[in-house]
Amino acid sequence: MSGYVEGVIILIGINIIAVLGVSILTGFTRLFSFGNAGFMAIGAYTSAILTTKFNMPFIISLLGGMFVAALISLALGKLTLGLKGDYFLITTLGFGECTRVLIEFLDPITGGARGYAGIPQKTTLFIVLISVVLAITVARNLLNSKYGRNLKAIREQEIAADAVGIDTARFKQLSFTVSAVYAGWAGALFAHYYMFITPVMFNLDKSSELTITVVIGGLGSLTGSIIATTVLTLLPEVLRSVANYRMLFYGIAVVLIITLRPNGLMGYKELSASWIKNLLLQIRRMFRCRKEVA
Amino acid sequence: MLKIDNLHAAYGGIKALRGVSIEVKPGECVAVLGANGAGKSTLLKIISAIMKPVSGSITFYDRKIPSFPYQVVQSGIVHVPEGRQIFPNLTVYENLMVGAFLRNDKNGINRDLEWVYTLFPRLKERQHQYGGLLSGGEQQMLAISRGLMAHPKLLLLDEPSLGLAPIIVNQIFEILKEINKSGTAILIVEQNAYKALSVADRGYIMSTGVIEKSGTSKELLSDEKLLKAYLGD
Amino acid sequence: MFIQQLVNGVSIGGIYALMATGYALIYSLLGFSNWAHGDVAMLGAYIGFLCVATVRMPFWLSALTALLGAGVISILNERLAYRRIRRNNAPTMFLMIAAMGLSVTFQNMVIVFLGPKFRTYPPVIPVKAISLGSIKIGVLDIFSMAFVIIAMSLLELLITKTKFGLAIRAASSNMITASLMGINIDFYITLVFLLAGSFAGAGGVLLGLKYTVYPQMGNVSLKAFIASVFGGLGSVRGAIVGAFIIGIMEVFVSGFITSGLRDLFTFGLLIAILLIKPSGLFGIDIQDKA
Amino acid sequence: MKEILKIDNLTKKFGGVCAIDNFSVTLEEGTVHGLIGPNGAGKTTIFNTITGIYKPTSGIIEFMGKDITNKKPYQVAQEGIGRTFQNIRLFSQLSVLENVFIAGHLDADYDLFAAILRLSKFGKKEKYLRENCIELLKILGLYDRMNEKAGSLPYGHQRKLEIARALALRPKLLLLDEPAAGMNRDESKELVEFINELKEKFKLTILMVEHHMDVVMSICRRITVLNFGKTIAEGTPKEIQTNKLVREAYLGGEDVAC
Amino acid sequence: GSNQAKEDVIKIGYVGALSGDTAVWGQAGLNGMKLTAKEINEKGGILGKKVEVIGLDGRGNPVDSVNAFNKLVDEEKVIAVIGTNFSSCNIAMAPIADQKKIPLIGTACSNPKVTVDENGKLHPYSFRIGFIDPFQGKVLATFATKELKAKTAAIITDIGSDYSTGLTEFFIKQFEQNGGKVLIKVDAHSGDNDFRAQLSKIAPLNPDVVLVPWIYKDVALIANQARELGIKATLLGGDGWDSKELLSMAGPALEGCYYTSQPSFANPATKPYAEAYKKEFGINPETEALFGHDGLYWIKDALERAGKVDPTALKDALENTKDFKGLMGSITVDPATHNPTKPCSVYQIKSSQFEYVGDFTP
Ligand SMILES: Nc1ncnc2c1ncn2[C@@H]1O[C@H](COP(=O)(O)OP(=O)(O)OP(=O)(O)O)[C@@H](O)[C@H]1O
Ligand SMILES: Nc1ncnc2c1ncn2[C@@H]1O[C@H](COP(=O)(O)OP(=O)(O)OP(=O)(O)O)[C@@H](O)[C@H]1O
Ligand SMILES: [Mg+2]
Ligand SMILES: [Mg+2]
Repeated sequence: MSGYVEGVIILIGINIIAVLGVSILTGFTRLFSFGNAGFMAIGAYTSAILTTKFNMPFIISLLGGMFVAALISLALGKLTLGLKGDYFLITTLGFGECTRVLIEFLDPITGGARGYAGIPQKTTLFIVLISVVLAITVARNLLNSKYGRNLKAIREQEIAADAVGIDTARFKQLSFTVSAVYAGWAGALFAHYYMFITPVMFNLDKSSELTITVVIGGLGSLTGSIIATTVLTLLPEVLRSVANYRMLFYGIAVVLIITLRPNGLMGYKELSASWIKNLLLQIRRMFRCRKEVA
Repeated sequence: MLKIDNLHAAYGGIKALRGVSIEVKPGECVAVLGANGAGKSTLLKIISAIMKPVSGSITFYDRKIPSFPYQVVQSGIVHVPEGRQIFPNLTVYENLMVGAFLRNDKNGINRDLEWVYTLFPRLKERQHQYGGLLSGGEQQMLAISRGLMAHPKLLLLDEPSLGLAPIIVNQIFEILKEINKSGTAILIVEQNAYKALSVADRGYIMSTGVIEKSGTSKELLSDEKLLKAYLGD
Repeated sequence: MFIQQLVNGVSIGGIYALMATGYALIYSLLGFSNWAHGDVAMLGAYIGFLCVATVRMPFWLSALTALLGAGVISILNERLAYRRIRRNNAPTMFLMIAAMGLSVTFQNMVIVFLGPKFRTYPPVIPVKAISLGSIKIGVLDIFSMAFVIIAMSLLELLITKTKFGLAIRAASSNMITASLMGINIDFYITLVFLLAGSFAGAGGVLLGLKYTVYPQMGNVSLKAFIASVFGGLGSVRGAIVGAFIIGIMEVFVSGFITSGLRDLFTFGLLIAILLIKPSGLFGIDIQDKA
Repeated sequence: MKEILKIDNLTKKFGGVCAIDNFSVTLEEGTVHGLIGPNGAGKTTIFNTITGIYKPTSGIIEFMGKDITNKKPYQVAQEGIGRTFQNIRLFSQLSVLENVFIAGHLDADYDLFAAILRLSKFGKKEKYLRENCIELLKILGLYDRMNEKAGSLPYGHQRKLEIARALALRPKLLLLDEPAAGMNRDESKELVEFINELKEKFKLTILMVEHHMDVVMSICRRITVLNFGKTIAEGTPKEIQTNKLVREAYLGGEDVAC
Repeated sequence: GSNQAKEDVIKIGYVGALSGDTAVWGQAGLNGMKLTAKEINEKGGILGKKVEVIGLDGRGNPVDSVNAFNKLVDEEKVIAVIGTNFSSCNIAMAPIADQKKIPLIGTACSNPKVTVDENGKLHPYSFRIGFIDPFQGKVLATFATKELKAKTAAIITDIGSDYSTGLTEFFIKQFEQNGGKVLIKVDAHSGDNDFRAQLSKIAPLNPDVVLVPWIYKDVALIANQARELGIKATLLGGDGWDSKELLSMAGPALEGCYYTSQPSFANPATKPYAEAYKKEFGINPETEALFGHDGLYWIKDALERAGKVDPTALKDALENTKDFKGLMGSITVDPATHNPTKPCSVYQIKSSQFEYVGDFTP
């Protein structure tokens, strides 16, 4: 496998982990975040500092990055999870921007705008694949338990969720923290693959990219998120050689998908054996109809 | 004035109406009765053009009904929808003014405003409260009043008595009698068959998307078996 | 210095206000953040620039063309993307994502077809500053301030005192029922997009006159979004107040503390306000009545 | 008989509007209690205050001897009070089964790790819960439609599903807000029988708001009548029907047969 | 590896921002290289082989740039890559260039870490054409104290830019060493467009010079707003100023101000190239075009010295460059740091033209 292809697969893997976090938060709890790149930054910088300044083994740095992201999500969630809709969204957006600004400001520790270099490359294809499998399994198991059902209840009808005894504040916090942990995880892997991080890598554009991916995949579908991440990470790569048309096509693709697929690529459904079977059945039925017509 | 012929409608794959034909003559009050899920609300939604039929024709004064809801209102049909549908972040007063949106006669509007306030003093008390904060019944009163403010030629009512106290229910049907007498035609969908037939001239009985029976109110009310079968004793 | 900074803050706030108005107008109607709003402004600025610099039209005519052009682009956005999504009954988030896609599209369209260069309007309006004692006020600032105040007052009247206002408020609350009351929803939505687009166009031209014209200049609309949240989403008055709060706040933090922490203060204040008033300063919060 | 719910001098004001005015009531365990009154009398507000959605301006609410006045909605639910909503509030994009499943979450007492690691405890509890939910849907006659989206059910079925969901919580007290709204007489009658059955089966106490007098009079042991947030009468159905105040304020000239 | 010694074209990659907000530079760089390749091929190519330039978009974003670099090397089989003008992108690409043993020649990226890592270890395959922040900062400071006799300075820094913060840091160091006093340093963000809050702080202090280490678009805005607020000081800047556009955007406001840069379009020697560029692409070239030009000729020079088409040989030849004469001055590579040692030119803006003042070393 060429280094380039491997690099793209690793990038897809890292993005999948970050997007799954947003998917849990946005797709299953309907809390919109434009700050998950901020949690990625926290994971990336924490782990990088642990590795380089404290000589920690990679696994400790990784866990450290996830842990700090979780802590901060707890504090932030306490303040803002009571807000509704776009009001919550803007506070997460603010959080993302403030994280970036703070990293720039804390020059002596973080290297400021000039970035943090010299991180050893620890993230390998193997580690990324294991991480992705783990991330998907945890997300799936979580969502297919009472925890996931409670999140969906909050998504659908908060007052009714309250009325059946769901501590909505606690479960929103759970969702928020899980999403932050996933972002921190992705960030740590990212830092140890690219060996160099700067605050602008984790700006608003990155956060919105994550959310766009989830919406395009279908709000409420994990497999949708995974498919969309793969497509949207590959798209710019495929288009890389058309240079200046690249982002134009990307923008148009986003608009087209969102207007033509009312529920994103997958809607509320998961890609599964039975889904595929259904699809095949439908196709067969279509053929039969054709035949009958003919 | 309103003539519906062989109307079919569906939600996705589910057929909700299968060949419904009804008619409302000028000045008439007509009731559509039937059990849960019979397709009554669907019928009204199609008349007011917020839903597109699969096939069938609807004419109003011998002209094809327009295809946008606002045009339907312009032609004189107003639909008081199921489930109140008041504007939650408009005040009671503003809700009523939206009802009179297409009217330009200031005096007439003010007169009608006073009129609905006397019909439902509760609304006057709450006129500056947001619609969304009213009690269920108050919202229902507001929905009906908002429809009345439009001064239509034909009024479509979807379960107007829903969630109203018995005393108000009686009052509502008195009011309907009155406005019907003053020339407004009414097409009413109701669960409360007896009440509905007590004001209506004629009635249709629907079940699972088809008209099972029609006749004058007297005929329907005297047909014990029929009432038992379709409407419960 | 304090007064000079206040003047600076009001001047920046004025620009934010102009952007925030159109933004709030659309939010109030369709309940979504139109992230393409700034890019409509950007396109307006380009239209104006091309008219003045290339076609050599007189400035007033160019500005008018920019306003109309931006209005038409804004309508096209609605027609081609938002309307379809609305008809699909998709969650409002979809509208926002579509707007983001449009934003990327517009910026790169300009980069591809007009080039990524920075451009400046020829000096059609004096950029000079007048001195009042030690205080310097830009002529352009006074001009744009006057425009902002007049436009806002008219808009406020339009929304609170006319049938147009009633119609869009009803539509924003429940579109289907509003149409059942005889309101031609599509017409009013088109009108609102025209209005919002023209405001954006005006903002774009002003921004172009004051600063430069370039593909990313629309990113200021993020400030409009924040301003709207400050003031209460969907409230035009709130958006304007919020815009001035941000403008002044930014200048004061930059001027008296450090620009490096500017966003920290802005968002800190935002969260503080939202903790006290969860729907912003002027937002109305109809509790979900069980 | 034991008292299960005791409301004492409850008052709730919204700005200038006094929606509940010094309201007191006591519910006996195992009974069905009716709460009626003109529109806007404050009935739904009482439900919302009991369930913690509104904070009362003053007054005390005791449930099984425990003060629940200032508890949060989910805490009230966990104490054992289930409710339905006047304006139906189902999880409309989810299936009928999921709606009930969610409400049973308190029975699924496994923790996060058990769920993520799929420990055997998780499997057992989930299976048990699922069986319970299906049982419940069978009782309510929704078994056939359990995989349909809740939002596409006809109105009457949606009301039933609301009740099913409230029951999955295993409440001791059930608050029903206009369960018969939108039902015709036949359906109302069925509902009455059905509620009686449920009451026995789940050992429930029920507080019910309803405008269908036939339902109220046939099912309630006692009835409280509210007007402008104040109690204007309380008693057995017979007493209420003949009460002059009630007839004037609420029933009108109507003759209600039981 | 010996990717393609047998083929008869030499593929050279270019990574730069071809889309997005910094595409001005990337597109100019690629255009410049393409024009130069044409010129070289018309004159017989390199070692008898034709040159092919392949440009990929890196969006000015480190991750995209790394992916683009990987693709150029692994899929397109280039033997060297030119780009970018962003230090962040090059710092990210440098270790990968080492891994893949493909020379990478940065253009205007000016952070020392582009060629030398955190611990002072050289990135053997990483080179650059432009000069580093410490050098330029020193020249600016020394020019200010020695030539302009400035005693006091103020600085407005783009806190979000590594270029701006770097220049600021080294300017302050040298300026104070030379006995000057930095009265104030204020921070701002590019994209803000309005700097009056910060400039209002500078105005009452009346410094002799104000350092404006920004990109020309912001320089124009800062200059205009500074004059509007009554700041009369001489403004100083680095190679970010280097664009003809600056003159039309800020002309009068910058009258008499200075900036440092490589020899560039203000240098008469570049005239024919600028004209050819304008003819080919219909727009004025940005400095990045000159970097593309010099980069490609530098590679030609090194390959010819190496005598064979091989990345490692190319690297060695690049390392041993002495007095390579490009349009941006001559390059002699310091083998310890891979930084070119070359003088820094100072330009002044006079009657709305760039005027060459002279070459300086600190
Ligand atoms: N939005 C929808 N999606 C799918 N099916 C629907 C939808 N709305 C209604 N239906 C189905 O269409 C049929 C007719 O519904 P309709 O609402 O017209 O009945 P109705 O007679 O008004 O009943 P009710 O007395 O309960 O109001 C029902 O089977 C219902 O399940
Ligand atoms: N959140 C609120 N803010 C202001 N007023 C309110 C609020 N909630 C209810 N009210 C008012 O309090 C009164 C009581 O409302 P409530 O919903 O309890 O009535 P109800 O007895 O349930 O009536 P209905 O039978 O019509 O449902 C009403 O007049 C209503 O307008
Ligand atoms: Mg109905
Ligand atoms: Mg009620």
